[in-house]
Amino acid sequence: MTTGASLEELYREVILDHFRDPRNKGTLPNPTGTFSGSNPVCGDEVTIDLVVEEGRIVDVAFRGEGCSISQASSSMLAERVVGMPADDSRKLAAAVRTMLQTGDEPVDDVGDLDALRGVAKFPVRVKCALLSWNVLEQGLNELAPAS
Amino acid sequence: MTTGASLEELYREVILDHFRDPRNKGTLPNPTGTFSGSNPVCGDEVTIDLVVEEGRIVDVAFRGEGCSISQASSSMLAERVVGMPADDSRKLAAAVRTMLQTGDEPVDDVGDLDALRGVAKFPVRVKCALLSWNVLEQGLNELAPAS
Amino acid sequence: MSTPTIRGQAINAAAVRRDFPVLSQTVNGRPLVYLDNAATSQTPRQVIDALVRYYETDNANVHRGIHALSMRASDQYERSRARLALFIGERKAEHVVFTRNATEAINLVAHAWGDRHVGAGDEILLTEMEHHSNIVPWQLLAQRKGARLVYAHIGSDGQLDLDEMRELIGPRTKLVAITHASNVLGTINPVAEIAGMARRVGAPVLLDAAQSAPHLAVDIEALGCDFLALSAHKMLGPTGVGALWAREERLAEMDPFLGGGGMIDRVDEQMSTWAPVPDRYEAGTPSIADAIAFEPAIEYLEQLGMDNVRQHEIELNALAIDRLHSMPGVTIHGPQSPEARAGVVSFALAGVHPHDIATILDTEGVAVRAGHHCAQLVMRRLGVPATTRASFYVYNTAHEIEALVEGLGKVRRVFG
Amino acid sequence: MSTPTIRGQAINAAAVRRDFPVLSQTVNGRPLVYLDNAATSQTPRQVIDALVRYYETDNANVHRGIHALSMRASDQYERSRARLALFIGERKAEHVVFTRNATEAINLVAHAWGDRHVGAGDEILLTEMEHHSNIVPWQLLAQRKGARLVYAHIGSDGQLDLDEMRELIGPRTKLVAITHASNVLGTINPVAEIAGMARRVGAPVLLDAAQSAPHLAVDIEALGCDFLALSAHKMLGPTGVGALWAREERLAEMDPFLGGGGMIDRVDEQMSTWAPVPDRYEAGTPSIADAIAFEPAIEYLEQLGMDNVRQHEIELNALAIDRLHSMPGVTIHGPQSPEARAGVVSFALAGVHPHDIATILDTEGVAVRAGHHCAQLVMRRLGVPATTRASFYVYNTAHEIEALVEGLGKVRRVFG
Ligand SMILES: Cc1ncc(COP(=O)(O)O)c(C=O)c1O
Ligand SMILES: Cc1ncc(COP(=O)(O)O)c(C=O)c1O
Repeated sequence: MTTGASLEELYREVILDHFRDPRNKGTLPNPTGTFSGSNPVCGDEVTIDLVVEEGRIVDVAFRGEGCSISQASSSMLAERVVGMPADDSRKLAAAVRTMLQTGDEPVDDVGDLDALRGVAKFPVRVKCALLSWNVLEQGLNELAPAS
Repeated sequence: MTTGASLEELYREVILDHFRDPRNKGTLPNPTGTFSGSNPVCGDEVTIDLVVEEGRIVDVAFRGEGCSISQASSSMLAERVVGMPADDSRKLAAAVRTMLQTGDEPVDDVGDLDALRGVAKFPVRVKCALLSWNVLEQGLNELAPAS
Repeated sequence: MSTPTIRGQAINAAAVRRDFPVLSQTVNGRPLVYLDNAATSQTPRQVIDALVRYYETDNANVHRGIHALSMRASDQYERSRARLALFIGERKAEHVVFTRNATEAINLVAHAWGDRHVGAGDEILLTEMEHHSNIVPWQLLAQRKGARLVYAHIGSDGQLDLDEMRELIGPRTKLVAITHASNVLGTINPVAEIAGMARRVGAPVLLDAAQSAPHLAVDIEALGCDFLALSAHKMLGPTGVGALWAREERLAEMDPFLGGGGMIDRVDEQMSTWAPVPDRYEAGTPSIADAIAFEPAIEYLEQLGMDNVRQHEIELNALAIDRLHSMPGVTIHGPQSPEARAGVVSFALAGVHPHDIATILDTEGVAVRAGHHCAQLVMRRLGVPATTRASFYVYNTAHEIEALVEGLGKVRRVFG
Repeated sequence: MSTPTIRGQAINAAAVRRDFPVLSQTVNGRPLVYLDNAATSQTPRQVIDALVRYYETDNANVHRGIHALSMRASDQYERSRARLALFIGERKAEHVVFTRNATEAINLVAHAWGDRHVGAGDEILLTEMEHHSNIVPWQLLAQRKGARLVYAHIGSDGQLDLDEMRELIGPRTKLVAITHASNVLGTINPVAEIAGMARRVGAPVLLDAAQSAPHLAVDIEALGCDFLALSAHKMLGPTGVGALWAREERLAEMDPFLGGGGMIDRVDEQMSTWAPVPDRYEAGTPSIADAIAFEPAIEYLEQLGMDNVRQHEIELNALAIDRLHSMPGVTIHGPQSPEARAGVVSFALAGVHPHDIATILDTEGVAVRAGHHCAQLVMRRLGVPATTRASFYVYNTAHEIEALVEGLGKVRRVFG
């Protein structure tokens, strides 16, 4: 933790809410693809089922093991990208990554995901928040190569 | 060097004399045994030919490569032990070793070899002086096991 | 905060703390409470001073120099080796090889002894509670040689089962490699009994003493092991140096491992001959300063007395176990008795991931470790992805355990 | 003593000396004249301070910790890695692996790359001027695999013969392992040319930069090598840390070497998967403090400027060669031009063994090295059992070369 960062910036109410009550947690019956990733150092794991049709994310579910930040980040991701064109969700992932790494207010509107911004003040936890976004990007690269 | 030790204690005249004009240097025609040793760290090498008859050292020659101390020590050894009963030369070797390691005046009379005593003040050079004595002992252990 | 009491007769931790400059800092505005000793211990002034003294007065390469600095450096380096040997009950200093850490010591045995003595179909017996550093080197050896790893299980009490051990040690067992103390569960293993079983089948025992040498009296004769690995940085010493001790007979049946300056006798174009031990296993310029500064660390532990160190940690264990048990939702992993474990307490807090616990404790200045602790097999046995671990040492106090407990109260409030 | 002059514009050695506490001592009543820099360099205040700061404020295990100290230690450890990478012209820090020393770096390549790529009948090309640390690892590899070592010869001018090199590099050559600068002769080898030859047969080049990285600008792209090994303790850094740099393609074709904590991804009972580089090659707790304190050493050299360091040593070489040549009975080994060598001058004094020279110089406070310098093949090529070596660095002065020459006068008087 950078001195001066407070716990409230990390554990925003919306994060704790997603952690306690994750959205889209589980598996999908007929995913177009299933993608996994892990942080070997801390043991976080996440698996994402994606249904992609005509360049659009039609459905998402995630499951995995990890801390509140990685779980909440996955849940917020799942809630947010359903129905999004793949290209837009790629842009969103890039914006979230920049926000997590810099702590700056994102140029693009990221909505609720702004709640993750406080993680930037806890550098060692940034990879927890990033994990599901990395997995998403990897999945999209396979299922819906950038147009 | 231990502070306070002077070069004169190391390079006694008798040592420099043996170094410049080594006794019994060379090879023997029909040695009972030939024994070698080296100090890997500094590269000194010595080989000793021994003729041992009825538990007595009848003839000795040495050759090798090394610093003034190892050469002089070998030369003094060769000069001294010719004609000596093996057991006596073993005792002498032990006395020289103790002298070199402690710097104390030897209990047994070691004669000229007392000139090596100053080496004790230069711990890193002690092994130079000891090399030929180790080789002698090893040779005697093979040729004339202690009675 | 009510003042907790422990008998505190074994070690005067308040006095000890004055020797550790790092402990007087604040972290996030709170006094640092360092409870991550199983990862690395803190460094007393005496060790830091030895490092400074070395670099300010004696810095030189060892063994090969005739000049004053090189002689001083060599003498101190060898003195440290002799001191360490005595610390574990060995009189012959040359049976101790300096390595970077316990991990390298274990890898050294896997190559120098293992490659010669382990073959296809042979078994190497490990336990599920090994640190990765006492697993992976044997996996790599087994892969090179077509051997197989066999694991003794951890019982629900966090202990090995000696009956199972007896069954697992058989004619195919070529080596038994076990930890003296678990870095997750704290469990202290009955090494002498296991070594006795191994001896009956002629299998040497490698003891991973990374978590025991810092915390309890270790005596190679009483333990009956053949190899012993440890790290200075876990026992008040500097990073960068550890050691392998090996029994004379075992040293005689080992091949060279790392090649280079200092470990040779004569070098020819196609092959070389080797220097005697320990030089044979110390290729290249060693961690001279670190090895020299390891000596005052050993001296520090000797002056405290290893029995007192042990007693102090038992007292801290007892207090920690008692206080943690009083919190709702806490599960303590491993043996429940304070005497059955080294100064290590891993626990779970229902509904909160260890990383969240560690982050919140850090905001309170309390340093604990959260993760798999390089012991994934233990995590799988416990059925958890990670644990939170508090680990103690000579400078830890009852107050610090209260700080831990208070910090956990805050965790509860955040996640309540 | 007449005041010797060197241009001395490259480096203000008198000012530099003030940063090196060790240099202000007397030895045997005389000011220390430290001319054993090829064995190990001295340590500036900045490096010592970094060690102290680490142990007094940040000491913690790296990578695996969430708490403040562990984060600080990890950040500094990785910052040092990145700095070192840039120092040798690499932008990707993860291509640099911290080892104990150059020797371990070479052994790492011999196992992790060599065991996979070198087979029966293959050749490894070395030169006669290699340090044992760049010979013995290849002997052990050749023995494991049935390969053969081939040696390029040292000419009477102390140089390699590029025509011979061209002939020796052929389809069987699987690796070329050469030193950038000889630790005995000072010879600086034409690495880029040799790497060009090796590239034509697809053989990677391992560069032993132990004696070059401290003394001249090293740029991996200009050199065209595939692996590079160095030691911190020879370049103003602490003992206990060195590095291997490897090209990305080579890293991709290497197997794990030392196994243990920190280098894994997932551990199962029989086999594991590996962490990405550089962690894959850093098993166990690294030399954290030493690696962190390596950074200010690099910074110190960067501030002096490696071209200035080089120029300063050429000036000292020129003076030393000139003054030694003026003494009867002195033979200087290796290239005679001051520009053709790193700051190393090995010589012989007729009728006096190098050990006697070193002992007598020591009584005058002058520290030189006498012996085979871990280069027995060079000794055999020169036809001597040992040499006396004076080696220079940034803090050495023209006065100190006078002290060496005066000391040799005393040697002459003792053995006159
Ligand atoms: C040319 C050369 N290579 C390798 C080494 C080995 O360095 P270290 O002992 O630091 O591993 C040395 C040091 O003496 C050297 O001079
Ligand atoms: C039981 C055990 N073995 C081995 C090790 C490895 O020690 P090091 O990283 O110092 O090599 C550790 C340290 O974490 C340990 O706890």
